[in-house]
Amino acid sequence: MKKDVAVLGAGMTLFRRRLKETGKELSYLAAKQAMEEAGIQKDEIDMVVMGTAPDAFDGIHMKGENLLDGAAGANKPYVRVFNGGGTGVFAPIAGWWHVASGVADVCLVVCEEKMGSCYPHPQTAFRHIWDPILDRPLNPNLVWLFAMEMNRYMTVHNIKKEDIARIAVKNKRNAVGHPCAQLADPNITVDDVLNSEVMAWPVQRLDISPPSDGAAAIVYCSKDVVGKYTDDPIYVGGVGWNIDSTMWTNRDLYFPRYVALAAKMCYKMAGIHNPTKDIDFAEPYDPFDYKEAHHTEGLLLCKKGEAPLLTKEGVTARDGDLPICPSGGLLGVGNPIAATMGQKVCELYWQLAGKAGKRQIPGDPRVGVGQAWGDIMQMATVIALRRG
Amino acid sequence: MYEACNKAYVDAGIDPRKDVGSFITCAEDYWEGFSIFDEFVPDQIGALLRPCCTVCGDGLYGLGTAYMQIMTEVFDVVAVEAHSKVSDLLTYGDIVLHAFDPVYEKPVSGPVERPWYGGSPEYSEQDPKPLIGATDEKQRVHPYFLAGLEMQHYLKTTGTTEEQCASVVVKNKKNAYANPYADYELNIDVEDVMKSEYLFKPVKKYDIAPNVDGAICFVLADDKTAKDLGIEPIYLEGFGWCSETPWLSTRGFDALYAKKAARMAYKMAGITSPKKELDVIEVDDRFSYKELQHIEALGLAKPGEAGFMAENGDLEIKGELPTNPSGGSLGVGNSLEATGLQKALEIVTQLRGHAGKRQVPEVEKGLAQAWRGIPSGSGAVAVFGR
Amino acid sequence: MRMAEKKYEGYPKEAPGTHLRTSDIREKKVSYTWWEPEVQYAWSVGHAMSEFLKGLKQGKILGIHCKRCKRVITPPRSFCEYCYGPTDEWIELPDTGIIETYSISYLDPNANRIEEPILIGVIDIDGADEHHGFMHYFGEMSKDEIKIGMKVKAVWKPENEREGAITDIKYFKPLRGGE
Amino acid sequence: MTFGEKQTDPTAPTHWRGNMQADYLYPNGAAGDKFFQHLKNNDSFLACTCKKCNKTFCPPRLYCEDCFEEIPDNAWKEVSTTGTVRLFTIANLDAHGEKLENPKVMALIDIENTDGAILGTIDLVDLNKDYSGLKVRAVLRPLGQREGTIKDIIHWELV
Repeated sequence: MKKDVAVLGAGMTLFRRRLKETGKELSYLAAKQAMEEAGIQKDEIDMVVMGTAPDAFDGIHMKGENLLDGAAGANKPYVRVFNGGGTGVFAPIAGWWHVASGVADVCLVVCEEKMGSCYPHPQTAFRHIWDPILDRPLNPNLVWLFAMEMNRYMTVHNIKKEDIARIAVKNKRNAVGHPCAQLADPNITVDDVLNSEVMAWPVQRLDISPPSDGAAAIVYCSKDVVGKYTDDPIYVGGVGWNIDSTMWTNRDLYFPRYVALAAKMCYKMAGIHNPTKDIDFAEPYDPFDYKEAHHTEGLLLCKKGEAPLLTKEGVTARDGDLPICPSGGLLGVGNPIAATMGQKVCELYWQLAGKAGKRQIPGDPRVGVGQAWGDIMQMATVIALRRG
Repeated sequence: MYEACNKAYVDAGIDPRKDVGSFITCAEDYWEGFSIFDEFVPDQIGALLRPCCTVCGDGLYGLGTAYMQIMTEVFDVVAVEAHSKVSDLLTYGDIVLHAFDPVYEKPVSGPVERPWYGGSPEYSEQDPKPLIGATDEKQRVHPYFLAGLEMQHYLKTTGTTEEQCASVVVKNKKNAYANPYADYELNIDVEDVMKSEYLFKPVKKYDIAPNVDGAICFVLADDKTAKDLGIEPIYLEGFGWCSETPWLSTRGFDALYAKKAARMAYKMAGITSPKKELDVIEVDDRFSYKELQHIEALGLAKPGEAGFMAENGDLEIKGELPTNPSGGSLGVGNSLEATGLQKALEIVTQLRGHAGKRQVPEVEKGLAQAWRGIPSGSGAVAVFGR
Repeated sequence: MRMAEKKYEGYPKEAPGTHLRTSDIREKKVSYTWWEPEVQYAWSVGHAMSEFLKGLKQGKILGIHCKRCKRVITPPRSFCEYCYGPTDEWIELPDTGIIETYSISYLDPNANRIEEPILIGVIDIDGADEHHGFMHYFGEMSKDEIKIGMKVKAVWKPENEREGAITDIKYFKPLRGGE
Repeated sequence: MTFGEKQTDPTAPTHWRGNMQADYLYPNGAAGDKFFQHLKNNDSFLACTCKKCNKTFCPPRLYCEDCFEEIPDNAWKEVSTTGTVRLFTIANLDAHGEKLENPKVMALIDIENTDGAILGTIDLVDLNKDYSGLKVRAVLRPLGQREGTIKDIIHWELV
């Protein structure tokens, strides 16, 4: 790439089912926090990138336009990018190309989601993500989609439900140290997950991350000016993104090949030749517990079908060999679609900078990978951050 | 979309499945009717299992994004697509209204309950729905009222007349005759426009660009790749984009977004006196006054001057500053997020000398400008050169 | 006026935001604005889907062939997403297939809890390429019987009730020996 | 023509009806809630001033959009419900493209002693009148019937 991109600061708001603040105000609270950590003012920001997922949640058409003043975008070049659930990592990728191309020196990335506006339940808006001709007449519920993918994954690899439930337990316990967390629970057990209400088998209530309101933000700058702000910068090592066919019923769902392709693109850019060795910790997207396993495999961090075993053996614990979702992930902290940048990218930064407080992973992590996944099980976005 | 993209790939002589590094679509969910439109993009633009994304902005934002992606030196070739399928929308007005601020603006337009199809859903006693003091309003005002407000402001502050705006309509609809892609060519005179009814005074029926369907695809490449492909390339020399505050409450209504975007684009393209250096321009004209307002914002005329230029024929194809030779949105139609690409396409066609009857003689540099439409205060500018 | 006064150890230093409970809304402790947008569409279905729906009305499942990739695709489309060329030949497929994956749902479409579960899944249609099919309901089988790889057959609505929609098939039933 | 064939059967389905309907409940926001709770019980508006930019927002904000500084509680004040018409238009169409039964005067009203403006309708419709610069006053719902939304302003009347 042309110019190295450094992360200067990050911020995020509380994640809850419904927050009092408007989308603009949430964006402001997250952006301001990131700017304070980075030590910059609004007039130092050259450009702003907004990442926010479906308009149908906030209930505002062209909601990027509506949110822009809260993201410090007033009277600035401002653009919104979007690819469903993948936005949480895609917006920071877009921010990366603003700086890496040399067009901007300092770029603010804000992600916001307000799922609570959709009344009575965001499920109403999720209904409109399906194909209108083939799927919507069957009145599908979003959970079905993931239940079907989970079932395929479990059946092909012959994985036990309890091995997957362990992931939910790990993440909800990890989230205990996170001030924004919605569903942290220090005492949760595998039995709690297995005995929770069956929504759409094999998906049970505690396998799912909750819909939330929230926002997150990060500040980037180019290597040329980084000396002005910090002596110990964290850099973006590589980025990758990839999309599969709209026709989700035309492919085998047991392995996310698009995640693997995005990961390869990212690793190539970051000079990661041996992912299992070179990567110190990861934040794969975990809206459902099986998704963490699915994506760990997609990120080439283990062999196909082996990810649940890693958790069983304690490898993915915060003090394990390969900590996964040390933030608590979506399962523990909450799932405000795009604003999950807070767990998937901000967390990488805080961990690498040694600022994660109670959630800090031991040792001396140098490379972390974050990933998000979106659209109708077809989009993968991957980012790698490194220290020094 | 497939047709437009295929044409672009054939024109560039490339195979999208092998040669294109990254794909960009410019779209908004509510224009399409899907909660996550990005899902429905990859197959038809050839992006299966490739880097592909959606930029929620006008097509020119897509070009800017492609430019940045190429400048990172990660990609050689990037495809940008934008489209409009506005004819699928049964409730266009209400969808545009849905973009207004929910707390301070939307409810002013009329009843908060669903006005047309099938009434409101039933909610239980506990639910918050039954608000006290419901109103007896039945209709919501069409969101284009905002153009009425802004045109009023433009006419007052610059002294431009409604007749001058009408001459823009006449010119653009006439230019559209020479454009095979245009849908709204019309042979009318200023008097016809002036006699058309006031819809949002002072905006008249003919002042508004009617909606149209279409898809446009651009292929951008770095210099070396383009030369290897053996094409005489048109260069994207500069671009800029900017957003104003979304609050009507504090907005200035003088196209500040276009001024700032132009400044950025001129700087990048090394343009110091735009009036002399630009040979042909395409500016956003979804309302007739917008063309004049944007010409002034781009620094090509002083405030109040553009109206006289329109009246004197300076903006015609053979005039001093040929503006919207394609027919603009008034002549071609308002193609939502594809508007910017339609304008960029015209500039590229002009620079290549392929514009046929509407060709502007001796063009070296051209500019395309787009606005994101009501109610936004965002827009982008791109400068092209041979 | 910022909500969070509390400072945390490590980052994020604070977690700003004010949690609203459903009761805060019901009891009108907080002010809010209600809005019901009117968002209606009539999407053009395109050529391939139009033929497919016409086929369903006639009680047929149609597929389409891509000669470059040697692939039979259903639901059909006008172009092949793998080679980006146009697809060529229409093929009538049998209305049988195997269960690619399924779910047993205790949620109805509006996220209400239900007693009798809905069986839903993806059917890999016979005659089309591997893993090519669509989503549909299953019937005439119990939740204990259903499994991946099971052979199933479409149960159609009577001809006069069919309207050219995916719901012209009522559900897929197990294809037992002899049928 | 890019495709090998096109639909020529006029009886084949060409369009599919559907919607993206959902209902929305927007919390008025941290600043908005304060503004509307005040309006519920008083016949005045609240405004707030950014000390750095010396700009007074009405409707009030949590932060200043120009300098991005937070606006503290002590920078809030009460202002009267009067203002002048900055911009106006006479709207004749409803959102469905049909004629409005009664044309509406939509106006952006600069609130007195602030730099902000509120969108509203003016009760008197005179097709030939130039409303700009005229003084107007908000007509509010009676106390006790206010619900804490912008609908509490019924319309604006000329003073």
